[in-house]
Amino acid sequence: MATAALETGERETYLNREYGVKSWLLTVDHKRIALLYLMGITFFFFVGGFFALLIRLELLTPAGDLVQADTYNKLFTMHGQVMVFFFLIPAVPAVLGNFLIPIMIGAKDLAFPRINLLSWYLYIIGGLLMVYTILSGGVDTGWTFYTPLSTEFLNTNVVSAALAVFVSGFSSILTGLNFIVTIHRMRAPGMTWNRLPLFVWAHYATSIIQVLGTPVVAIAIVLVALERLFHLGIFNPSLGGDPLLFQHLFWFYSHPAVYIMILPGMGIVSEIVCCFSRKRIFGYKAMALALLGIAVVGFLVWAHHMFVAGISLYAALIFSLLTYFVGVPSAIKVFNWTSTMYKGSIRYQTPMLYAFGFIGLFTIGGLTGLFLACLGIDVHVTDTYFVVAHFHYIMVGGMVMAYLGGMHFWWPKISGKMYPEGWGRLAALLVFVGFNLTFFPQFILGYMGMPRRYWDYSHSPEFQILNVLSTAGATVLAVGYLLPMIYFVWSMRYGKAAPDNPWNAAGLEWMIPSPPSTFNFEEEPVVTWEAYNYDEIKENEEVPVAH
Amino acid sequence: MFQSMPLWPARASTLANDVDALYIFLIAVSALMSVLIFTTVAFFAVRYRHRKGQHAEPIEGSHALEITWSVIPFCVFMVFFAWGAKVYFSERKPPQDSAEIYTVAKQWMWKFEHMEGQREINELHVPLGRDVKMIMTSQDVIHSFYVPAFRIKQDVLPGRYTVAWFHPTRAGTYHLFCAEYCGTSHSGMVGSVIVMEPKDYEAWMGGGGSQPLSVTGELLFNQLGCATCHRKETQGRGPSLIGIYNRPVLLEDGRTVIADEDYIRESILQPAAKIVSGFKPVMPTFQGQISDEQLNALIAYVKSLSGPASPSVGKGMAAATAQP
Amino acid sequence: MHTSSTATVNHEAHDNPALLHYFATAEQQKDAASLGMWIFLITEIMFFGGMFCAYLVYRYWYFGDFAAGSSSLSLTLGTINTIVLIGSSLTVALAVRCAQVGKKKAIVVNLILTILLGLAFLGIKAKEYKDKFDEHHIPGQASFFLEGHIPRHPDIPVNQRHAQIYFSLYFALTGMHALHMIIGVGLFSFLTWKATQGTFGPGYYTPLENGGLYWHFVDIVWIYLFPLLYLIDRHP
Amino acid sequence: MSEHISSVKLYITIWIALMVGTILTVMAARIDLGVFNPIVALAIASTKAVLVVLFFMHVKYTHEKLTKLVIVTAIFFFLILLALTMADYGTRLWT
Repeated sequence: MATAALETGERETYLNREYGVKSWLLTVDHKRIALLYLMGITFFFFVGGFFALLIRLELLTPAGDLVQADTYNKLFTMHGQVMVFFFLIPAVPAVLGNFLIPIMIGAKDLAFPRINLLSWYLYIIGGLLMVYTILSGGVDTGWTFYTPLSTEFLNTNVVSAALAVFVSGFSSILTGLNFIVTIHRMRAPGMTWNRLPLFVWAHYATSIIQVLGTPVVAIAIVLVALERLFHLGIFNPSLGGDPLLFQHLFWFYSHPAVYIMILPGMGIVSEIVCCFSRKRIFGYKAMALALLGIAVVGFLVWAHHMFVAGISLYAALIFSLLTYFVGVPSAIKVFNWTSTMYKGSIRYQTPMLYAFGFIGLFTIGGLTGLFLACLGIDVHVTDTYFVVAHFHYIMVGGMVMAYLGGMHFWWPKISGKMYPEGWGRLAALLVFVGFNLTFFPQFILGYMGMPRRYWDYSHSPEFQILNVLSTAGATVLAVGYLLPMIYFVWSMRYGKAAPDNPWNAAGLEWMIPSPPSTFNFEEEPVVTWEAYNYDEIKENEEVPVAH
Repeated sequence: MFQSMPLWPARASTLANDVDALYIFLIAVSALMSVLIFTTVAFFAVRYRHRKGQHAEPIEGSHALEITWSVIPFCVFMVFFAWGAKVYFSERKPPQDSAEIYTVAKQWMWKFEHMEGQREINELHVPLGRDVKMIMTSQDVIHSFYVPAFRIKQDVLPGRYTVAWFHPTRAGTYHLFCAEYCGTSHSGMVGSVIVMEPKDYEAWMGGGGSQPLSVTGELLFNQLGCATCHRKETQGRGPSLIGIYNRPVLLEDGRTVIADEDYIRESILQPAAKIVSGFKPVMPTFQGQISDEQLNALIAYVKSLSGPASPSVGKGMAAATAQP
Repeated sequence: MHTSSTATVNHEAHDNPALLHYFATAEQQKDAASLGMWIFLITEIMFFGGMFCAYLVYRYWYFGDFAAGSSSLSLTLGTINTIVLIGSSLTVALAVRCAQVGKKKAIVVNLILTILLGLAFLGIKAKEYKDKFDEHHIPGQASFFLEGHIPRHPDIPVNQRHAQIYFSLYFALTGMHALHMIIGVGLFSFLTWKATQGTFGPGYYTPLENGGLYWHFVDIVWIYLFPLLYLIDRHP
Repeated sequence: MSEHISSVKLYITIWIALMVGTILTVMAARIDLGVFNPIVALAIASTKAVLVVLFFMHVKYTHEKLTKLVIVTAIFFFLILLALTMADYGTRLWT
């Protein structure tokens, strides 16, 4: 069978093997599916980002003057739903995980390539439902769908939004299932559990959460939809139902969902820090165990979102205590990344800059998480901008930094082209500065008492200065995010051809051509080395950098 | 510029001092930890930057270090937990003789009823130096009673009561926010808490010619015909309500419950839900027939039948308003 | 750049059409499919788990009304349905066994029996739903009314609000279960068609086995739903 | 390695056991056992479920420890959901 590439005489890769829309939409190649996801995810990132900018612009002045109150409520609701369910949760696993996991473990594909494609279609169907929700007037439940507001009191598109979340949840479950089976069943000979890159361990832990947690939020959301459609009364207080039960079921997933977002990021950072320090990861086993520990203990802490919601005093004590348990493995990770750099040979390529940013911002995000776990403080700062700042430090400061770092690190492998290093460093700097300017003032705002989801704060003009700083930061952040988008696209056409291993990195993905061929490996690899064997890789003095 | 940009909300309750002390402690520890991590990262990044001819040293890791930096943070975290729990306990447990104010939240306003009968909307007047307990319920969705200057926040739920309390320590006007997103005008569901010197408060109190809440409740109690069965002296068809508040009640199915506000509320709205031992479920339901405010008045009346009347905000001051 | 040393991995001759190219052996492929199915089933456990959690909370709060609601269900139809579903689990297990031993005709017979039993279950369920409609036991409707009293407390009438919560859970739980049954019947129709083509035999019966796992799981859900919904406080 | 093939007799035996369990649970529900009613009902249901899992779903004969681990994990997290939720509902009335 002559392939498209052979006719033109190029080396055959997964990109040029076949051309045409059909060859993409019906592909079962995990690398092509990863790129399909990349398109969807980038689209939703900018949709959600656009909503965020409008929110920030509205808050520039205390009065509600840019948009109407209802519109504002829809903006933050859809910002949350789009970002959480259509960007943060799928981004790293479905793009980088999809692309890299089979290669990293020496497999030709995921265990269920067709289910992988099905996941993407479900994601797109969920995404289209979300777009329909937005275009047909939006939804203003808050991303949390709290009852009875969502069930009894709103007449916006709650059901289609719920359906969008439900369908995308299915996609997430199938991705997790695929990863677990792949990691268990498809490892190449010699690729033992102790030799897996931490990126793979991170996705394994993430997949466990996806598989165990997502169904619970799915049923909670379905019950909300059933209450609206058929007037079932499971959370309805006027029938004696308890709205807090919805919150329990919602947070049983949605707290661990934070770890779905951050664990893959931790995996990326481990890869990058090792590569650019030319070192093995410090404390490999502790790092792998910490990932699993976070995934498991992360399931025991959900009600810390409900300390003022009216739960029992004693339940609050238990959940506060358990929340501190999850702090320990997170601390271990930060200390180990830092120690990995000790006596290394550190270079400051763009991915490493993002990794530095991740470590710093994740530290702040994690430490402020300890404030929220602390019962006495949480009462004051929950549902204020303190919480908003905290989770943006984890999700945007942590996860998005890691995602961008990973995109830069593996872009040469994915596209076969180098991105412009100078622009990359500039963008990393802009993102870091813009991020801190946007979100650090919000910690102070929160402690001063500014509640979240407020459209109008004309009663409290003292909040304005910090809001202005935050909005200013958001514009810098927006530029920082647009830049990579532009130069990645630019590099696909004009970028310097990437060598197979531009960073001299360890790992199976760097031993195959850039971009890889459709089946990744000519022959099944046999692994005889530990992960991050940088001491065995001869260091290239000339690191190729495209300008 | 910095005068208009405070980093701290006013500190106007006893709890605010406790919370701020804990907050400062957390900030100090976190700042120490972040400075430690950031300087180490920065130092390593510079000290071990790539130089020609120099190679990284292979290091596997260290169990001793892993254990150290697990155990030390854990111990610090336990201090956070214990201190936070202590503050939370005092936040959640109102003192015995707190003055009580009934609160009904609805989209998008706050309604307050003092024991003396004064009613307010979006404004709450309280005297300096008294423990004040808010007994709160919602008519529609979940709201949250948040006064940053007091460092208290408590969600207000439909269908049940939740409680918050504070002890104001500084006169002034403070923000009251709804902190749980509740629909279109969520950000308009704001008000003020006005903490007054006791004598100003008295003057304010004297201004309204209303009757105490429990008296309103008593009138309603007679008007609705409750008194025909729930008699004061003799046993009627319904159990006597004298002295039941906050006491255990033996139920027909053998369980024992405490007759708190939630129980009294449920017994009025869904009388058959918890039948008192020895009685028949003959009471009609009042669900949908009385408002939350009327319900509060009835509860205030029932509570007033239990020994010393529920303390009012004005009580304990020079010329306290007369209690029935 | 160092390359991996290549080893000759024992690739099975590609004479097995069901073996996909990215698996090294048929056994690896079968194990992967089986593990995938089991992981899918644990997501199902958590899916129903959320509803069981709600059930537990409200049964604890409103026990009497739950008992009254439970007593209004037809114990006879519920029991018959349990027996029907257990019977279908047996035929599924036998169908898989027939594939293992290569009795291709008997596979089809057992699968058709399974589908018939599944349809019988759904038919009886539909009858029960219709009865609930006729008796005005539909939560959220203005006409909702559950007559009677709390079992063994003849003078305590049913709380109509709390009874609606019971029926909300009843319809949510049995409705989700019935939806799974409908999907199961569809799945088994497909498997029957495949079986008539002679697809399944001792060498290859993974889809049949995984379909069976699904069916058994749905059966297990019912095994719990039956006592939890039909048998609350049934004694005199 | 070949899969374990159970005999038809075993399947019929399990089926009979499940039927007996169904009848037992209906009978047990009609006797007043006090707090033990739900416990007995759940015990019988769980026994039936275990029989189905072990024999109909072949978990007893699987060479794969992982399957058992997967099942135990699911039950563990399901119980976490119930236990920690009830930690709230069970203690709300404590003072």
